Amino acid sequence: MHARQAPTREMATEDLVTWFGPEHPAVSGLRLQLTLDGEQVSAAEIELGYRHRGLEKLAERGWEQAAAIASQVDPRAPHAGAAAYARAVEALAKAELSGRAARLRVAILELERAASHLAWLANLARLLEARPAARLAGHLYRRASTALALLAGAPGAQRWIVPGGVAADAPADLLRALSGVLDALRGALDGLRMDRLAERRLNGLALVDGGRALEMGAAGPVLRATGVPHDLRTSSEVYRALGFEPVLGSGGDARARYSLHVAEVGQALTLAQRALTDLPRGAVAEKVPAIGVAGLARGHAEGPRGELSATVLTDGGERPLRVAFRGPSLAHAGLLSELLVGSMLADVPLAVASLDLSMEEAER
Amino acid sequence: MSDNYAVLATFLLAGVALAMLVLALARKQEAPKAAEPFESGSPSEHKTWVQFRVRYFLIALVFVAFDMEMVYMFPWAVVFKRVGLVAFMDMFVFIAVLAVAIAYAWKEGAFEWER
Amino acid sequence: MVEWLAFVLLAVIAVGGSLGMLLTMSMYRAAIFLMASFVALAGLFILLQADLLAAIQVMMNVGGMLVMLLFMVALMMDPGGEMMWDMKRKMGLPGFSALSMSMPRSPPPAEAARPEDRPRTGGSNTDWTCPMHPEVSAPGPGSCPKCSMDLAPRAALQPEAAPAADTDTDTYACPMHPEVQSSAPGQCPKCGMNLVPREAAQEPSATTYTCPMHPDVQSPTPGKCPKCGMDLVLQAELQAPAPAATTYTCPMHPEVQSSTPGKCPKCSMDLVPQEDPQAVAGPTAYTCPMHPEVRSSTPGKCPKCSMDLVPDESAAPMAGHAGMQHGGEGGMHHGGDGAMPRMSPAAHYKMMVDMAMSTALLPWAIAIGVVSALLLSWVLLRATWPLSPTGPNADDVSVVGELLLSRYMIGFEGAAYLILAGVIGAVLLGKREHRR
Amino acid sequence: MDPGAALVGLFGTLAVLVVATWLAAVLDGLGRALAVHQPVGLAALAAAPLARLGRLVRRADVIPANADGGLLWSAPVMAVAVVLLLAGVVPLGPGLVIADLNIGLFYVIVLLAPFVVALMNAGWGANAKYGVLGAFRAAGHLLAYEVPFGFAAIGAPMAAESLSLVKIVEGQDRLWYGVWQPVGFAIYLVSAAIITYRPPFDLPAADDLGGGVLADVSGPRYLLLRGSMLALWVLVSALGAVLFLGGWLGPLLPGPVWLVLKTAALMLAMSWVGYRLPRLRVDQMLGLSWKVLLPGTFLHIAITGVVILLQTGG
Repeated sequence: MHARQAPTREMATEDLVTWFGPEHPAVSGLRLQLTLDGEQVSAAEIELGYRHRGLEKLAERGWEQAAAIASQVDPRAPHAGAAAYARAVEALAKAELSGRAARLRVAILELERAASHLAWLANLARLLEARPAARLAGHLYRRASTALALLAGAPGAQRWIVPGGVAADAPADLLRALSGVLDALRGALDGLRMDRLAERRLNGLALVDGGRALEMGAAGPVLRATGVPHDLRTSSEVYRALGFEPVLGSGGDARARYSLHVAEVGQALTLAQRALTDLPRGAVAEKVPAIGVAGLARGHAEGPRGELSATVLTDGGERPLRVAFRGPSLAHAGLLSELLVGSMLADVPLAVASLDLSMEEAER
Repeated sequence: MSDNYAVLATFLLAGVALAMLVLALARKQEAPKAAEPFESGSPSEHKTWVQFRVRYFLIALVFVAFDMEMVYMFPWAVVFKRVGLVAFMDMFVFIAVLAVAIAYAWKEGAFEWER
Repeated sequence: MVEWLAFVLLAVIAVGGSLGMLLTMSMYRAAIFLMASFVALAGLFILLQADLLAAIQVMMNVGGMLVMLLFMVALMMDPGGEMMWDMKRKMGLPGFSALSMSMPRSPPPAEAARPEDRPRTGGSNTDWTCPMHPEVSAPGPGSCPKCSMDLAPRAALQPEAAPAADTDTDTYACPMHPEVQSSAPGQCPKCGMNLVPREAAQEPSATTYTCPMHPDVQSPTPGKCPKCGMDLVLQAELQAPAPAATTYTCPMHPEVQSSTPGKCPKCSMDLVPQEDPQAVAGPTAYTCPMHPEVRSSTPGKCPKCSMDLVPDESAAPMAGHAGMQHGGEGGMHHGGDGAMPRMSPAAHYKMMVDMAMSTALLPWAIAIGVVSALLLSWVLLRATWPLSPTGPNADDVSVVGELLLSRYMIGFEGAAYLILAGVIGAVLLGKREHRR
Repeated sequence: MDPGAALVGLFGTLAVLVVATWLAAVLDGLGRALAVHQPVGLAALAAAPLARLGRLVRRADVIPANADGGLLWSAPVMAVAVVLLLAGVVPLGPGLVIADLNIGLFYVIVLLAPFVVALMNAGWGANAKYGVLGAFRAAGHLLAYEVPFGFAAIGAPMAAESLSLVKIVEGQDRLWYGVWQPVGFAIYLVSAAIITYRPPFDLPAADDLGGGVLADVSGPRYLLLRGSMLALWVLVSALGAVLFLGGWLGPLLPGPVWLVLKTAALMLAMSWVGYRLPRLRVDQMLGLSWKVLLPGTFLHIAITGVVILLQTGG
């Protein structure tokens, strides 16, 4: 009855352009400029610069600083950064790890991965308003963090992986704590599973095509959820000895990422448990001096969000000439501008969260 | 009956007065910076009151039709028991026609979100 | 007594609602006013003891108006009325603000201006005033004692129309009715506005008319815009020729003058060309009527809203208007011959109505006005006034129900078919509308 | 009714509404705690809304720059007025009703729509991106709830032969309508959750809009809007108890107590279920309403009609 007022020509409406982030309850650390046609996103631009700390420049002040800064590259995965840096220095000095130290590193990296994934699950479930699952994941995250703290100390003081090995041996009660977490996880798997309504929200959300993901330099769970078997750990002998097989998802959407994360939490905890049982004897660390060797070396670690690498260039002096870090988050953020087009505004926080961006790591 | 409405009118006036009183007594914000609308922490730059594309366009149209229908339903419901079968058959036809309307709108994708 | 009070209150709301709808700048407000008006009519129904009818009235109209609101927001330009309001303020049109949206608050005040920042312009143009409170007058910049807004030069708030050249003028025309032409100054026979001189170059044969809001609308004859219903205006008035630039000035600091292009020493903005103050007065910079921050030295389109840029004198020293016989506050109230002349009440009203949302809502406003008037007079002329409960508490609903199922069954069933037809029509129309 | 009684009724209603709003906040927290299996003490739950009230009262009322002040102002006024107008028709007990209208149920349905307009005004008037987006979502709510809500409620007047809420309660003295109209009851509860902005239908004030229509509302203005949303939840739940659970009817205890218990039970159920479900998108909500609830109400009316016919005929 009111439609008579409508002109018979096409309906020309205006787009609503809005900022989304950096201070948004759902998206923090990056700013999106969303162009909304109705409630549907028709263009998304990413703006960075809210988490830049100039870490790489700071790392040039000395080896001690560089080692400390390596564990600050991704604040949510300090040990992965430290491991990448340690491997770079070890490659410079051509040092070998003892079997015990290698196994201990596996344990801490896997425990860190489990904790990070659980935090991701809790966050995504919270955004989905799947409150029981969010609470469960949060609870498990706290338990995993406690176990992590047993090994490496309180968060913020986590310099445990050092060039040449690890800073201290694993405490005796770590294994018990770990199996406790694992048991709790087994009991909670049902609760972590998404109900049908939540699954419908995640289905097809932030769909990443495998080929495109490779092209853009994606890594970690984002890439593996598309079915691409890319995992640094497959090339590691220690991991192979522990029976590691990468978990793969299919579909590449947020739902695939969710189930991949759930599976990887279990896998990570099991790997950590295996790594800590029957530890080979030996020293946990050797002294690996960074001063006196010149050259360029690179070290990698598979962090919770994907491959983290550290590149060290030195002339053998008291401070590195250049330390560079690289992680997958920048590539993942780059995917966003394609992923968000066509999705509803209500799905934007979910889509952003499902990529598990660490803007600290992306901007360094 | 008008007694009832006189009381309700008192309620209406009281509600308006109460809300206005609370607003009048409220402490006013003086810092102009605080008056910037929330837009994720950035100053708002783009036009807000745009010609927004209302995507539930079709549903809105169908809604008006059904809103009208409700007007018929309530008097019918009140006398339903008294009139009996005739009223039932009457409403049956009524609802059947409406169901056709719903089915048609559904089939034509009026309830699907436009992509 | 109570009934009389209720009656007066409801009548005022009903009539005020339709008046508000007619005169508001905001599409959204217009719909809310419409709703208020209908709800007040429903109140009148209750006074007439027809509460079912009143409830139906409220339901249909709140729902229907809300849907109409959605459509208006989707279909009509400037649904919030910001642009219109801004235009009204720039033109210095007084009145009716209560029915329109409240004034936009200014952005947070910048640091207080130092005395040396005052433009060294003479005459009464140093009169600074508050955009909100025109009665505030100050000799220099500062903030308003009433609302703390930054004061602005009064002349900048009430810009004169583009003054035509002081020579070469041999025709005079009405600013609102370009078809009115005269060889001598005088008043427009249509709206009573003072005629303004027009350049000889703009012969009537060469003119085109365009809509101030829709520059793509072009017409060889005056009339209404097919898109928004506003009166078309001479395109030449919107697009004045670019002047020959001789000096450069800063858009922010008019006291900065330079003979060469460069940067402003105060704010490092690029200087913009400006005509010599002693030369013939003319447009010196172009600005968007909607976005005053948009400035250009040449005519063109606004990058923000694609409107045609209009000449803006506020950047130029006002004292330099050699063509003006009265250098003082021109504008609406004390208009000089060269400036935009004083508007007659009729012209003023016409402009208000043109700028308001009424063009879209006029049928609704008229309909509701007529209905209110009929209803009000019927209530007033009723024999049983003042109203008192009559007879037993009749159950209106069941009476309606009985009627529906007995005498008006055809209406009942017919309504269903009507709704079916409505749905089909809506879907067909909607599909056609929405396919882009 | 003489003016004195009307005033007593007004202030009584206001007092009851304030207490009920506080109780609604407590029940909201309780349902949430139950849904997420979070152990919370009742005392803490009861104190939280009061603490929040204290904070909101002290906070300044911020009006966004460039806002349409008139619309912003109208939002809380309309919301509070609607709540009071609705509170006036809910029958608390036999003879304990302020205004027993013979179009009672229809009156309630009609008055719910202005509440939607109030929220829309709050969002649009703020002239902020998220507020405007929230306003359009609020408009979607009207399109989603009104038709199923009205059709679900229609079973009661069919059986009671009146729209008067008092007569509807009295018609349930043998059997609650909710018992033999389960479809209508269920649809009523879902659409009641939509109109009262309960999770999972709290779209206009959703997180992804940073609070949506309430994002730029603060202090006492927020208190009025949020409080009337909670009060509306109480009233619509109470209406559900009146329509489907026999209102004040019940053994032993006095009538009003029964109504309060039934209302609280409905609210707790709505809160508990709502917090377990993920928030719907506007398109999902509208799809649910028009594809599931509306056909469901057709079924409900047909079944109710047949049952009534069999009852009166046999």
